[in-house]
Amino acid sequence: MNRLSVDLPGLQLKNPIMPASGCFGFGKEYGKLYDLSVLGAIMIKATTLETRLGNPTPRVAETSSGMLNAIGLQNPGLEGVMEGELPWLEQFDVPIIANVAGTETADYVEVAKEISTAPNVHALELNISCPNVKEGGITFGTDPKIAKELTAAVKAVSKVPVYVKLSPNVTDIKEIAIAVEEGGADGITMINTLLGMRLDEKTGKPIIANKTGGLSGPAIKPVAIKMVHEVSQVVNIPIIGMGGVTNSQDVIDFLSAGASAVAVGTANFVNPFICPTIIEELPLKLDELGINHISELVGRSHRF
Amino acid sequence: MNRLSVDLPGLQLKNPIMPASGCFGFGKEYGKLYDLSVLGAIMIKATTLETRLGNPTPRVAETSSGMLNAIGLQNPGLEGVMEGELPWLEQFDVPIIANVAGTETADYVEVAKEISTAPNVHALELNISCPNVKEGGITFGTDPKIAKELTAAVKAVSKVPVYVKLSPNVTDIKEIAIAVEEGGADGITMINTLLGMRLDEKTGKPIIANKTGGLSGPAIKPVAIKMVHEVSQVVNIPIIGMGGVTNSQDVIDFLSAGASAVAVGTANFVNPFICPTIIEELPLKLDELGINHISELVGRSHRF
Amino acid sequence: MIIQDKMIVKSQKEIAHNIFEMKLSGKLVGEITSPGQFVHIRVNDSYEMLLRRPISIAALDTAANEITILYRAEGQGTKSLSTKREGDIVDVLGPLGNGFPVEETEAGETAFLIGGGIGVPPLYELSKQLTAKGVTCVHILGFQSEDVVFYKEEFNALGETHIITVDGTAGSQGFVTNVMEKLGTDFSTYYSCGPMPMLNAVEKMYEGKKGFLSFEQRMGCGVGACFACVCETTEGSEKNYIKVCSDGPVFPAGVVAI
Amino acid sequence: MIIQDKMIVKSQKEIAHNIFEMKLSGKLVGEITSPGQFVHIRVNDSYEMLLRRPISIAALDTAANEITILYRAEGQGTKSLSTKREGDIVDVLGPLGNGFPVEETEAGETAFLIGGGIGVPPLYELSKQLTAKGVTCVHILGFQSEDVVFYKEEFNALGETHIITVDGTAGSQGFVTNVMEKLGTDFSTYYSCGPMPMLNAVEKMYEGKKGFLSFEQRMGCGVGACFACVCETTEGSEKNYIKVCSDGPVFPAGVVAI
Ligand SMILES: Cc1cc2nc3c(=O)[nH]c(=O)nc-3n(C[C@H](O)[C@H](O)[C@H](O)COP(=O)(O)OP(=O)(O)OC[C@H]3O[C@@H](n4cnc5c(N)ncnc54)[C@H](O)[C@@H]3O)c2cc1C
Ligand SMILES: Cc1cc2nc3c(=O)[nH]c(=O)nc-3n(C[C@H](O)[C@H](O)[C@H](O)COP(=O)(O)OP(=O)(O)OC[C@H]3O[C@@H](n4cnc5c(N)ncnc54)[C@H](O)[C@@H]3O)c2cc1C
Ligand SMILES: Cc1cc2nc3c(=O)[nH]c(=O)nc-3n(C[C@H](O)[C@H](O)[C@H](O)COP(=O)(O)O)c2cc1C
Ligand SMILES: Cc1cc2nc3c(=O)[nH]c(=O)nc-3n(C[C@H](O)[C@H](O)[C@H](O)COP(=O)(O)O)c2cc1C
Ligand code: FES
Ligand code: FES
Repeated sequence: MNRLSVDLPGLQLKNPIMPASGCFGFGKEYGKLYDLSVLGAIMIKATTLETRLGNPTPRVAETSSGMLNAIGLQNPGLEGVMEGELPWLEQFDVPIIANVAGTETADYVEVAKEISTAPNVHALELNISCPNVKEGGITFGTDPKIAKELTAAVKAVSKVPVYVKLSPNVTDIKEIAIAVEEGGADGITMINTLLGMRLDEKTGKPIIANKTGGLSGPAIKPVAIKMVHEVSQVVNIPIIGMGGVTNSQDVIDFLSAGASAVAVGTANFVNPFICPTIIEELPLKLDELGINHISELVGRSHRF
Repeated sequence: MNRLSVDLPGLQLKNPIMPASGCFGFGKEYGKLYDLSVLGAIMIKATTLETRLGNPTPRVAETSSGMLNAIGLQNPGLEGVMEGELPWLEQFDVPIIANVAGTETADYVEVAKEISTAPNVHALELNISCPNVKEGGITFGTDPKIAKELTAAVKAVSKVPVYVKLSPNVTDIKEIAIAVEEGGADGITMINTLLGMRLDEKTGKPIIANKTGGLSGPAIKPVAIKMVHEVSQVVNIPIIGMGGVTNSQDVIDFLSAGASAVAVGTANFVNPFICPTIIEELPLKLDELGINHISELVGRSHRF
Repeated sequence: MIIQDKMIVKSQKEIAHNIFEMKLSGKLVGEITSPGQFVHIRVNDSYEMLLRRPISIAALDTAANEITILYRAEGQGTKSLSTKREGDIVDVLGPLGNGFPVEETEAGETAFLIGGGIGVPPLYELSKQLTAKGVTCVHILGFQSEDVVFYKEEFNALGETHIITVDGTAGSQGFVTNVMEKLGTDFSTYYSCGPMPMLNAVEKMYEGKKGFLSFEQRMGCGVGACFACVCETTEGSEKNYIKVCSDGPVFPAGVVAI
Repeated sequence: MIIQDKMIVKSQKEIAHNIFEMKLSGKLVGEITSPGQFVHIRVNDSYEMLLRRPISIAALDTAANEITILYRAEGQGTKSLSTKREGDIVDVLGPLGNGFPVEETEAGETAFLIGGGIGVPPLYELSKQLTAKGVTCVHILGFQSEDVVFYKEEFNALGETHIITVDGTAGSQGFVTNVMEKLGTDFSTYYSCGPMPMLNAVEKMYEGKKGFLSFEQRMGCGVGACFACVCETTEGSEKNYIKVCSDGPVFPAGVVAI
């Protein structure tokens, strides 16, 4: 028996660990450092219909136990990803979750329709929560009605299950979660980054050219845990949790909060081997907790 | 000339530094450690109409570069504060900002009416953003209409200027800020804590008895800076900024973002002398930046 | 007076499994007024671990201007503290709280000191001060197992000492209450520090006797300003909530609702 | 190959005001392929400072299994790095990026190496390798003022070295471009590293000459995965954006839009 296996819509995962979208490119760089087949899955960088050059630099800044980024969805566009990135990933025994972004419903639909036909794309992650682009992105993620409609539109064309990635920058994330479930989402991924800003000490101007950026890393973990805890109690679809995971204990925490699997973002920059390290450590953690299978942990923060 | 003096509605501050509400009790404890007259002002612990015992313990938990608290507005009630706390503070040459909380409009109004008559209370801070009580508190802070009405009701009875304390746990804080300005607020204080949770490593249950708590400390500073930056551009009333201030550079950052004065919360627990230390360091910071008066820094992140 | 002191590490050693003894020197030492007071320690300079850790003063050497603390390196913070070496500087706030009242036991009388696990440390300085004044101290110290027993010799040197472990690997097997049953109640005062269930059992078993218990609670400020560390009081007590950090950590038996 | 190495600090010293020279040993040394590559350093174990710091490899001693880095302790992270002592362990990711092409200059030819401030370090290993192969190196090194001038002797030992400071407290007064004007363009290749305005001026002044420039950009991953460190390219270049960390940090003159 594989103590770490997780079955989710479209995804038979060897283990619940996957790099988060935008923190792992399309796998090529980290693929030089270790065998990507050890991963549960890979969430690739957001793909838009056309090539995107993203925001001006500086695009990152450090904050206490966190970082800000405003990459702005730079990516080679649907065609570039279908032809230049996904085929290379086929050599690995790992399901791909394609992060889909756009500025209007039609974009999302077109990208989703196409990219869900790629043989190794086992699920989509609908990015309605990117804080770093002027149009689309986060606006889809703050209005429950729009979020629901977009989910339904994408569901209608996708050949694979659809997960929706939620933004924490809302008054009530439960409302959005329920809306996307009603829209037909097969799962939820959460959380995307919080909005933040850092100023240059001398000039007082924002360091990031885009002014605001998305806050990620350990600083946001308590916010993410709280949101996974509450959302997992109001929806019946599984959650892939993320936000500040840096070690195997953090993974246990997200599962306890109610996530079924966990994505690792910023921590890849701190330690490029963090995903395989966590995967190795997890069985030891299960031993310590006297637990057979990792799924037993899911939601224990609010069960019984 | 006092290079640090700040004039705000109701408040002639020697300097822009004041302890944040809930992190300084009613001054007695820190008053044993240093002369409270050095402070710009003091924001006292939330006062409610009746005595409150607050939440069960544990009430605090540590997170990466932050902490969670769920004190639950424990306080001796209006009478207790008027008789037992405020008179003692009169010995110091320091204006008091009274943090007012309640479960319904009538409570707020009654507390505001009374407490604003205390001779050393120079301003009220309307707490519509406490995340740690079941009723009232944060619900007033997430709906612009309710926030505006409450502000107006309190304004109508208060003998001193009214500042409204905003919650960061909203989709659009600008909306709330504009609403309280329309309601007659003389100023804004921001931000209160973000909602968060930490789980016990062994049991997987929330450490804090109240389950969720308010996240404060350096971890939230980028979120606070971003919000002060945006709110200061849409209202014409001054802002007292806070969230993660631990040193004099952080103060410069909040002023640059658009705050006119700055409150220090969690950092008092890390270093009980932090407020006087920052006050001493500020003139040196001004020298470094080649600036005469601290007010020149206000809003430089978005000016010219 | 409470001061914030940059204390110098005089020594640090692991005296049992994950149990460290650290000696610190600084002017804070001169401010200590009673055994059972504690210090609030910043474990390192990083803001990653923001909160201070409360640790009891286990021994006081005014002549050498030194205190000893005994702590278990368990979580992140105490583990970081355990990496400090001789000569390092530690940011310490203290002394905090009100300790055990030595004056409540007269010379010639007998006091029972009951400690559990990492609650044992403050009893050491207490016993030193009681015995110095002529009180006969009987120590009843409970631990999980042999590898985490500490200061057995030190307590032995001060008076009768009973060690009891949950797994029986050191001393007798069982809980402190097993020893207490055997020893009877022929004493004037008891003093206790340890986990809540132990304090509860001790208080029950010694009902009617004069006793003082030291409590733990998660803390923010450590000085009484944040209301993090409250305990509920028993009915009829004048306050509803008391603060462990500034009203305690030591309270007379019967005050705290346990 | 890029590896994550726990390197040992062999020495650390302040060689000019806030400028530190650190020698590190570890198996990463064996992976370095060209001067101008850099390493990505975790300045300490705390997550408070989450991001690694990119620092150029200033010298390589394969026999001793050592690299030298030269850095300015300016912000939080580099200040923390400067507190490391001999024997400490540092988490280093590298070698990263593509360095200066030594093969672009033939033995007997002359190369101009132009560095500004904290851009000077990678030129040192470059000069060592060029002179070893028989290239004549001329060094033009600009600094703010005398107190931050470093490695003057070391460069002198390798070839003609011109120091110029903004305030004239060391060498001549002015900018590297003042020296460049005087020296003319009688060289085969130029190599440069320094602040953007300097690179800009150098590229303009040497238009038409073969040159290689090393760029800086704020980084996330350091390995090409996060798209943080991009630079815009000049028109006509096949890519629109290139990554400093993995495509650079060294690019031929004319590629990056500055
Ligand atoms: C008055 C008092 C005296 C104490 N004396 C001693 C002593 O002499 N020796 C000793 O080993 N321990 C003592 N403790 C317990 C000690 O404070 C905790 O074990 C320690 O704070 C845990 O920190 P950590 O870094 O290991 O754990 P972490 O889990 O990293 O701590 C995270 C946060 O929770 C708090 N926390 C975790 N466990 C406890 C706890 N049991 N009690 C209070 N706060 C906790 C920490 O202070 C910190 O704020 C005392 C506690 C109190 C209240
Ligand atoms: C390829 C490359 C090679 C470099 N080589 C050297 C060298 O040999 N010696 C040297 O002293 N410096 C070098 N630098 C610059 C060095 O990386 C920064 O000075 C350093 O990262 C600043 O960190 P800090 O902790 O002092 O500042 P902080 O302000 O604490 O840094 C906060 C964040 O901003 C980033 N950052 C701040 N300034 C810069 C900058 N100028 N460039 C890139 N990132 C920055 C930091 O890496 C960190 O992520 C190099 C930069 C690059 C990109
Ligand atoms: C540099 C960077 C780029 C990101 N790009 C994307 C993206 O393209 N699409 C997306 O859905 N999320 C993106 N994210 C968000 C992460 O996937 C993740 O939700 C967030 O960073 C929280 O996790 P962490 O704290 O582990 O990083 C990005 C995050 C970072 C730091
Ligand atoms: C222990 C604690 C208690 C608090 N109590 C109150 C309160 O009673 N009223 C209030 O408006 N804010 C309260 N706050 C919020 C702070 O005033 C402040 O807005 C917040 O902590 C952010 O600032 P900081 O990061 O500097 O702590 C409390 C915060 C803490 C940590
Ligand atoms: S810890 Fe703050 S009141 Fe006790
Ligand atoms: S730093 Fe991540 S791509 Fe260059």
